[in-house]
Amino acid sequence: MAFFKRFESTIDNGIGRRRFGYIVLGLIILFFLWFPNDSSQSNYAKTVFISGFFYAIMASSWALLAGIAGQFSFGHMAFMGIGAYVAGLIARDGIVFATLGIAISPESISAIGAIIIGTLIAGLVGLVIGWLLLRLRSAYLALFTIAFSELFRIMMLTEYDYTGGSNGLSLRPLLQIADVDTARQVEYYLMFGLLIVCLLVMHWVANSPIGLFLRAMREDEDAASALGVNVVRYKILIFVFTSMIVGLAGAVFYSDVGSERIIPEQLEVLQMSLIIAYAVIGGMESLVGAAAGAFISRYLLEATREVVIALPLGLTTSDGSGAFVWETGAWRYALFGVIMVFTLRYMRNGLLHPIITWFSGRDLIMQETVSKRKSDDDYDDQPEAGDE
Amino acid sequence: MSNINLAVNRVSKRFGGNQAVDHVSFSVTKPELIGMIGPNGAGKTTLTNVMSGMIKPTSGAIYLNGKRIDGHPAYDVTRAGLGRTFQITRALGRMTVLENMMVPGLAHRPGANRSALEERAREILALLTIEHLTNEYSRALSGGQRKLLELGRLLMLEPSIIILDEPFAGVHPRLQETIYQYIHRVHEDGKAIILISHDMGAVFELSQRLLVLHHGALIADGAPQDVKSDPAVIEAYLGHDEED
Amino acid sequence: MKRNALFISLIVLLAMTTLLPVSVLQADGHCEFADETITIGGLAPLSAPGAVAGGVAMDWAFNQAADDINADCGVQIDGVNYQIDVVTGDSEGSPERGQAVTERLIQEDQVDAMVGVYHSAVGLATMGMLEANQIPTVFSEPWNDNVSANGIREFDGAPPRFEDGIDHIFRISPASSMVGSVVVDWLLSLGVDDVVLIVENTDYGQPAAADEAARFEAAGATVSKIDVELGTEDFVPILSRIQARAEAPDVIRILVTGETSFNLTQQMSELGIAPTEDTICVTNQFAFQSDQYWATVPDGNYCAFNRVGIIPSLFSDAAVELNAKYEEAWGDIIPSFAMASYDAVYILADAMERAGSSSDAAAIVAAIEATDLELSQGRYYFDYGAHNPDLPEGTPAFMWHQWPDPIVTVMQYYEPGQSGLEAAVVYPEVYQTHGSSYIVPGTSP
Amino acid sequence: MIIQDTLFVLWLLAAGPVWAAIGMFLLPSVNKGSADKDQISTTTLQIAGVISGFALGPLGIGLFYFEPALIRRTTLSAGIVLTVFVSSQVLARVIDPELPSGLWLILAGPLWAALAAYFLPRQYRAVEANDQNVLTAAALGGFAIGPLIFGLMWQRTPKISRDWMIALGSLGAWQIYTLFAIHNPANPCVASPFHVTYLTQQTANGIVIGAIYSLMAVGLTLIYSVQGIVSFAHGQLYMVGGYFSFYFLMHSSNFLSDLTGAEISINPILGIPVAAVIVFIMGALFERFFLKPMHEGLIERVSEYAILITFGFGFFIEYTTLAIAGPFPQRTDRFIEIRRFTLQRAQITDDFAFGPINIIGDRAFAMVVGVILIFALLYFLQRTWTGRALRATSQDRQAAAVTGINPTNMNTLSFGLGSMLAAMSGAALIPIFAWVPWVGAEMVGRSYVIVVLGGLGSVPGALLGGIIVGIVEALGAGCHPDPSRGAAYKEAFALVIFALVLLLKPTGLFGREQT
Repeated sequence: MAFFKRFESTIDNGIGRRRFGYIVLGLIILFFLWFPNDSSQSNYAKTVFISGFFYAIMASSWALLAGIAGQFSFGHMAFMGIGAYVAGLIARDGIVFATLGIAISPESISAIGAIIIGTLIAGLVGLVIGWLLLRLRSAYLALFTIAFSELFRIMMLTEYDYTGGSNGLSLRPLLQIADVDTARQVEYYLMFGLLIVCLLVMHWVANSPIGLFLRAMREDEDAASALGVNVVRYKILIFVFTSMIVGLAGAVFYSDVGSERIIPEQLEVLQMSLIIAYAVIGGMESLVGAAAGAFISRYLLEATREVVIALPLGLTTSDGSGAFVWETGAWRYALFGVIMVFTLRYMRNGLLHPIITWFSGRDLIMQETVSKRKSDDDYDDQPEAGDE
Repeated sequence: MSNINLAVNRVSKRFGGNQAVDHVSFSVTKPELIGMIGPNGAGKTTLTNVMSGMIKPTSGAIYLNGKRIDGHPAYDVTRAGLGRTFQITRALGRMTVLENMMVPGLAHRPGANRSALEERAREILALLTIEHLTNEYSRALSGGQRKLLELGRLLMLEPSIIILDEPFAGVHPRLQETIYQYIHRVHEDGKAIILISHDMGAVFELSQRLLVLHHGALIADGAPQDVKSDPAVIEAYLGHDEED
Repeated sequence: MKRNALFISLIVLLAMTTLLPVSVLQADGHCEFADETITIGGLAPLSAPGAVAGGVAMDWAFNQAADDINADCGVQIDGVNYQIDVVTGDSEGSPERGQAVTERLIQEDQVDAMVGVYHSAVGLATMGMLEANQIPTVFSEPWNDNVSANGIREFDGAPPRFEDGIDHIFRISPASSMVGSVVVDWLLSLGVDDVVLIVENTDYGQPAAADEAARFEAAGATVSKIDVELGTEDFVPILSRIQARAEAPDVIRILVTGETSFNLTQQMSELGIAPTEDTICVTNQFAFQSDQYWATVPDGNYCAFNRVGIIPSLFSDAAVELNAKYEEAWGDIIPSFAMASYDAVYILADAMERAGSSSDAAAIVAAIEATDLELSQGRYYFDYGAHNPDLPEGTPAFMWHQWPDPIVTVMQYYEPGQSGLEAAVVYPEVYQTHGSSYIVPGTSP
Repeated sequence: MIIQDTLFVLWLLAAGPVWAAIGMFLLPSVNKGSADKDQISTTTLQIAGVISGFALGPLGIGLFYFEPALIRRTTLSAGIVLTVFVSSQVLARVIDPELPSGLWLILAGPLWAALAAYFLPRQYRAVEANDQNVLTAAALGGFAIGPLIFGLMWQRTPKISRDWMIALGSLGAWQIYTLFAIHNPANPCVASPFHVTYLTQQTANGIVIGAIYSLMAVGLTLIYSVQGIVSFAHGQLYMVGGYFSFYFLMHSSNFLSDLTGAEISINPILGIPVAAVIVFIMGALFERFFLKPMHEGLIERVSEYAILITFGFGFFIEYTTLAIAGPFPQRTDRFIEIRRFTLQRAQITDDFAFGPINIIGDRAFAMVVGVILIFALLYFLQRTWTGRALRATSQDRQAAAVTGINPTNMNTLSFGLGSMLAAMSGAALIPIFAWVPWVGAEMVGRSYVIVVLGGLGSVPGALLGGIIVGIVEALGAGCHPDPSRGAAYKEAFALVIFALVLLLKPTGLFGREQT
């Protein structure tokens, strides 16, 4: 109790808490760095973490695009797919511009080269799509991006002569390490590093003037424009930027780092909806929150495949064991839907938001200002309702 | 700001069958305090929207300091030196008051030193008597405080012409006083102000020149006393149920 | 308020993380079991986008086999009874997930052997890992030729598995070339020369269509291929296109799975395109599940379909018993891949008994190669493997570690609502049940 | 059982001369009361009544009845379609296949479309001309006649009316069709002299399925018109409507069979009201608990919240259904015991024959059900107090509230009704398609296309949009140059239209201008 009291007093100011928050964050990063060295962990656990990192990148970049910039896109998976497919096609077929007389043989393109080109093309498509989307808002934008990603998926599936169809497309392996354990170790650090780098870059963008402008546009595009924010430039910019991030993540992940081939099923609306659900549950407006949401949600979806309900002591089930085993099947997705709906309704900023807010000390500042405002509360005019 | 040159040339805007703005022409060439009045639906807000680049005119042209601005996006217009507020305030709700101030600050001067800008923002907030709300989310502000915040944001832009759309509507009298002071101060800084308001008293008290819109057309443009006695204006106001 | 929200979210998160999976073993009455169990990994699509209906049937079959083996005192090795336990992992139909889950089964569940998979893409993607970890595996449903051919032939950059000594992977489902050849031979024997193939856009449909088209064209028939996307509901436009041809095609062959194929078949018969006197309707093994088939294709009488696996008239007692259990559980006839999945577990258990070990992969592989076992689908054996490594000239590479005898037949309904068990076998002639190699619509055999 | 030539009899009943007469007298009378500025002359109305009644019977008359503005456009489009079709056919037989496509790419085509779309609006602004619709017209015109339109619009900067766009658009369509006819002579859409039967068949396919699609889309558009949100749970509500019907029919027929000892089957049409009631309640409850706070100002960023919350709702419904009903395909009995309606082949001249045309019986029935329900809804919206209140709310919430309408109840009602329409189309389609828990995904994608095409918030727009999408899909799959890929791209055709509409005219055919 005494310890708790002392603890509470040290964290009772914003700076202390923030410091404490950095320590916790550091510990989490240290845990991830140490994790693959734990000899008791199997390669499978690392594989799960690797795909967790991948989805964390997807969810956090979607949070940047939708939560911070307010561009409600369902095309995120498609951009990921563009990165991966372009990288794969280029490494397989090379680049040929017959009319310009350019022909680069596939052998002369390294895996890294293919990934870079894939990333650039994803950014380029992001540029075009971002430009097309300038006139569209909210529901229209969501619908258009759904159409775009469905078209892309159908094309990848139908033009199987080029894309491999539902057999998927193998990318050139990024790493050539024979030993499975070492390879997994390296893949783990590679993907984790990519996640950290992406988070840092996105964090930097979100906290730069650009992030400020994006949030202003999210709140009210017309008002932001009237305040001199070049809404066209930043809207396109954020599409290009997030497309490149997910294009890169896709190209790397499918270059035999997390998976050895990309299949069109990965681009289905369901997969996209899972990303959105991760981000919503973790917190749409926080990059770290969305990343953690993806990581935790995936873990939970995995862990709740089978739910064991232990019976009180002395009771047994008909087969003599002390617990019921419930194969959750589709129920766990149904539950996931419920969590998503309730999160949206009652904890708009995600389940992790209170924790993040607490560490940031933001609520203390709020309390102060609220009390200040109350003190000179002699105005009878009421806050206006939503500006929407 | 010494050079002010706004020219509105036969600007029209149609919505479907409704002629919202009908060949309006006027110009502003010196730091004047201009009132714009007209009955409800006279096209005041539409004209403001057209001038500030929020909507494109159907025809006509607008020049600001020699540069064609009609049809240009709002941010271009803003950067060319024309700032505006909104009739229904548009505070950026889930951003703090300081962040609200920083948006135009950084947009206007991309390379500026952030802390210097913040300093300036705090000064302006102090001037507007809302410095105690600096770290508050602007959605939590009262209507009047939001009006003040909008005015503050304009100062960060340093525009040469300011359009104030109903700055007094629904504002507590004490804050109205602050807004009065603000208008005088800005005007003394050498900026032109176009003031749109239903509050005839305020408009007549403040303005040096009046523009009267009726059914989208500009029916009078002159000194308040002259306009008051203009038969067309009287007709416009008396011939219809005047609101407010 | 804020603090409450914080605690609530913490509690929710904590409560959710504590629901960790724990596996539960069943104790049984009449046999003495050793403490250790033999764990076999299963791989099946149990959630979307995989073919869930197929996956749950396979999962059921794995567990049923384990239960039946355990009821018979499990696997006897050196006089000790070991319980057998199948842990099924969800591949979700995706190669990436399939790989990850396989790795989990190998490393965390420490499986001694594997059974599965439904989707060929998953099978192909997991082969390298199974091989690297030396897990004896019996695949019971992937059809892609390369699943077995890769044992001795390079595929998609992967070297032959047999190259470094032992190939651990076996298959008891047919290679798609084996299926295609039976249907094509049947149709050619009926004299068709104008064929329409309607093919799903997947790793099942496309290779199967390519194979069948090549066979038809080699015999001089004209083939037109129509791709469809899985999940399409309305086929009327494309069927009208077929109907607008000057001559009705001789046969429409449907290489589409699941509810998509049911929609297609039903609309085809509603429009009067096939089956008719001019046009033969040939759909696929899914039609054998007659309850589902008639529920969704009420007009599908006289459609023929290829049946993989033992024909009902040859059902052994074991097969009849298994089918009864399946019908009790799912209310429909057992699909062949569930039978094969059931048998796959038995093959592994038998091999372990003969090898005298549940962990010596080399011995188990040798024992599987020497399998000679009568199960629900018939007698299992493998012609080519380390015991007989040289395939004679003309034998296709996919015969490697491949059960050569999956019975592939063509069956045909001739009464509406008929049970799949009673449908007529029309081809090959040795299995014919009604003395006719095609029942013309409107007649009965 | 196949009833020969019932289609002909059916047509006589559902359309044909009787309805033409009805249309001739009915249409002019209904327009009298409307305050439409573009008054349409009685003669035009009579002609429209005759043609629409003759061709589409009550469907056509109803459409014009509720949306008289359509008459001019429809007549114009019909004329254009015929001209395009005939002239392309003629040209295709005259012109050397190698020549035109290269020439077309130089003289017109996408390059000119892009150039014109970029430069012309700037030119219009530079000369202070009225630049309404210029972007669209420039793109269409550049595509169709390249430098010609470029020069004309650059020099003269004419005011662009709707007729301009229709003319330019149809010119482009004509060129594409002609090129298509020249390059793909074996295609059933162009092969054999005026391959009318095939095109009629495909158009009929499109209309039948399109009218069914409309029913679902109408629900979506209704919700949008009142609440301003797009329901992303619509596909799942459609799916679950089918399942409610299925389980109701199964259990009640089992119950009755047990009771009487005889095998009793119930017509699936009875499942429609059951599904409607259950899903109406579901939708209304969801609205009360999760959407109502949105209108009370408790939620920020309303439109995003609406997308996500309905999306989560749909996610929940889909997986709950999967857990309960399982992944196995289901289907109910059919509506009518007629497999298909056939219009027999008629030899008109020695080398020209018409028919046969086939329409699947149950589908035709479902179409009739769908159309009846849509018109019932239109009647409800236009002629009953509650319906008018709904419309009033959709037009102006504040004004509606002042006149004593409770907008909160109207929101709940609209979401309930919209969900109900989805469920009804589900219940109307489960006798036609094999039903699985993920069946909503494809259908709802199409509904989005339809409502955007028709204009979000417009009920007649959804009806027309559904039919257009149905026809486009049918003709797309039926005429795609590569017969093997046509069906695989079926869904894609609608998506392309969707993208084009969103980019060129986001308000769709009947949508309200956003201000």
